[in-house]
Amino acid sequence: MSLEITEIIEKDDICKISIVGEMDINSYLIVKEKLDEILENKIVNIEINCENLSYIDSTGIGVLIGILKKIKKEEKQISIVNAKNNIKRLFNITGLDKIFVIK
Amino acid sequence: MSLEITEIIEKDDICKISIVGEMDINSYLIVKEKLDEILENKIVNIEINCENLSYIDSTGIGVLIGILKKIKKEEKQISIVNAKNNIKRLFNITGLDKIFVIK
Amino acid sequence: MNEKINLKLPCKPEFINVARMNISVIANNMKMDYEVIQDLKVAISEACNNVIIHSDSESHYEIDFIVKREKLVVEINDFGNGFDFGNYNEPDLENPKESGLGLFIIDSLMDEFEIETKNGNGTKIRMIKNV
Amino acid sequence: MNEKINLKLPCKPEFINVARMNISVIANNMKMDYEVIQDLKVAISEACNNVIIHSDSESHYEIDFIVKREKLVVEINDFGNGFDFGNYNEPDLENPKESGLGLFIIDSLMDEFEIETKNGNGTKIRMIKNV
Ligand SMILES: Nc1ncnc2c1ncn2[C@@H]1O[C@H](COP(=O)(O)OP(=O)(O)O)[C@@H](O)[C@H]1O
Ligand SMILES: Nc1ncnc2c1ncn2[C@@H]1O[C@H](COP(=O)(O)OP(=O)(O)O)[C@@H](O)[C@H]1O
Repeated sequence: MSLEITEIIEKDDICKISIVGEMDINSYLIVKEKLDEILENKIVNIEINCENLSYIDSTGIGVLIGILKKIKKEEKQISIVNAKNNIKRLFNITGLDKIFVIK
Repeated sequence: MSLEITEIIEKDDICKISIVGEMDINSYLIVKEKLDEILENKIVNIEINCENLSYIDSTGIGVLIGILKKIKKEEKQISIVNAKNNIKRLFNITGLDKIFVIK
Repeated sequence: MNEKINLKLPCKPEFINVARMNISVIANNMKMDYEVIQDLKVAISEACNNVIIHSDSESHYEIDFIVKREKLVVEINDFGNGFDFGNYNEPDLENPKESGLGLFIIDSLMDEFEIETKNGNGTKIRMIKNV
Repeated sequence: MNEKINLKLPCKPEFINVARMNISVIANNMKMDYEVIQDLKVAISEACNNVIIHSDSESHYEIDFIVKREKLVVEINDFGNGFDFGNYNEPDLENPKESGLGLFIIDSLMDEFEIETKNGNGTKIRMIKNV
């Protein structure tokens, strides 16, 4: 199984995307490129629906940190919604639960 | 995943069982022993519900052939119900579709 | 493309599902169909069952998965007894027996099938599925 | 019980899911919990990612899965550059960076973690999860 971005809703100053599948060394670029493309037009808040994200590791986390750096300057934030336990645990371990909004 | 026999209904001259999981070299004995036990009391027709049988190979097929030999003498039969395509294909290849009743 | 994955497994039944799972991910990566993957799982298991039941190998056997653009080649190598393939008989499908179906099933499910074996000198089963 | 499974994989990202699937079946056979299996998948991937990104290994790397009654030992061996572990710094979690989290994640998720590496002489990552 690979990765897909199944939904992108851009609205005012927030963009919501849903990531489905495994965000690993083979697939993280799909997300990076999509988010870079979104932020090219306008720096907005990013909300990521992780309901169907089954796997993420440091390659994926690296992408999210890079994106946060980009939008933080304009006081925007990244929210993580519906993440599974194992993914939440990874965010806790790496301290990302303190710099992302985990819902 | 392993194997389970989830249902056994004995009625008149038929016994219906449901096999769930993988019937392989690790688990075929579970089915063999259960069927031997059933036939110890009385030789009956056997109906196997394969709806949730995800895997079978020659170790499992061997069990079914052995059972058929036992009950054929008394003109009983084995019926296979709801088998998935890949399992049906295996029964066709090995000619079992001609000696079992495939429903 | 020509990539090789090699797996060494203990000669014990409880690890056969590891062989099955490997062929399943590898074939899935090659975008093979679900039904083909099911057949591959049966074929590899038949070969592994034989290693465990018949080969009398001491500890481990090896599986090579060779991924090519147009086919998947799987080789199961054991270092056990081998056998005399000259004495092998195809099963009589009119008179089914409890055993003797394994090699026949592999041959039926795969596109190509070869066996190299010598009494006392291990067995190599080679099976190929085209994409 | 002390069984060893050995897997040789090409140093290419598209085969990392094979490593993940192997640890997943093996840990599942050991009756480890779902959540633990998820952690094992991440840990092994971090080690494999590093082989592919940093080791500059030529063709293959090896993974040993050692199944014991009370623990699963996983060793990832590459034959690449190695590195100077004396220069390694743990990530500063207050100031997150895009990279540098891999080894830290392995260490956090596993019960034991060791690294043997020398500049120019390959790397062995050893991780242990207790049952
Ligand atoms: N790896 C092996 N090592 C030794 N003998 C083998 C091996 N594989 C197959 N054989 C021999 O070939 C015969 C036929 O195998 P097969 O068609 O799988 O049926 P079965 O295993 O049910 O006998 C076996 O009975 C065995 O004698
Ligand atoms: N197998 C390896 N071969 C060579 N260098 C490695 C290997 N594993 C780790 N390293 C070195 O250790 C560093 C830290 O690795 P890690 O914590 O996984 O973070 P990252 O991979 O994001 O840099 C890497 O940047 C690399 O220099």
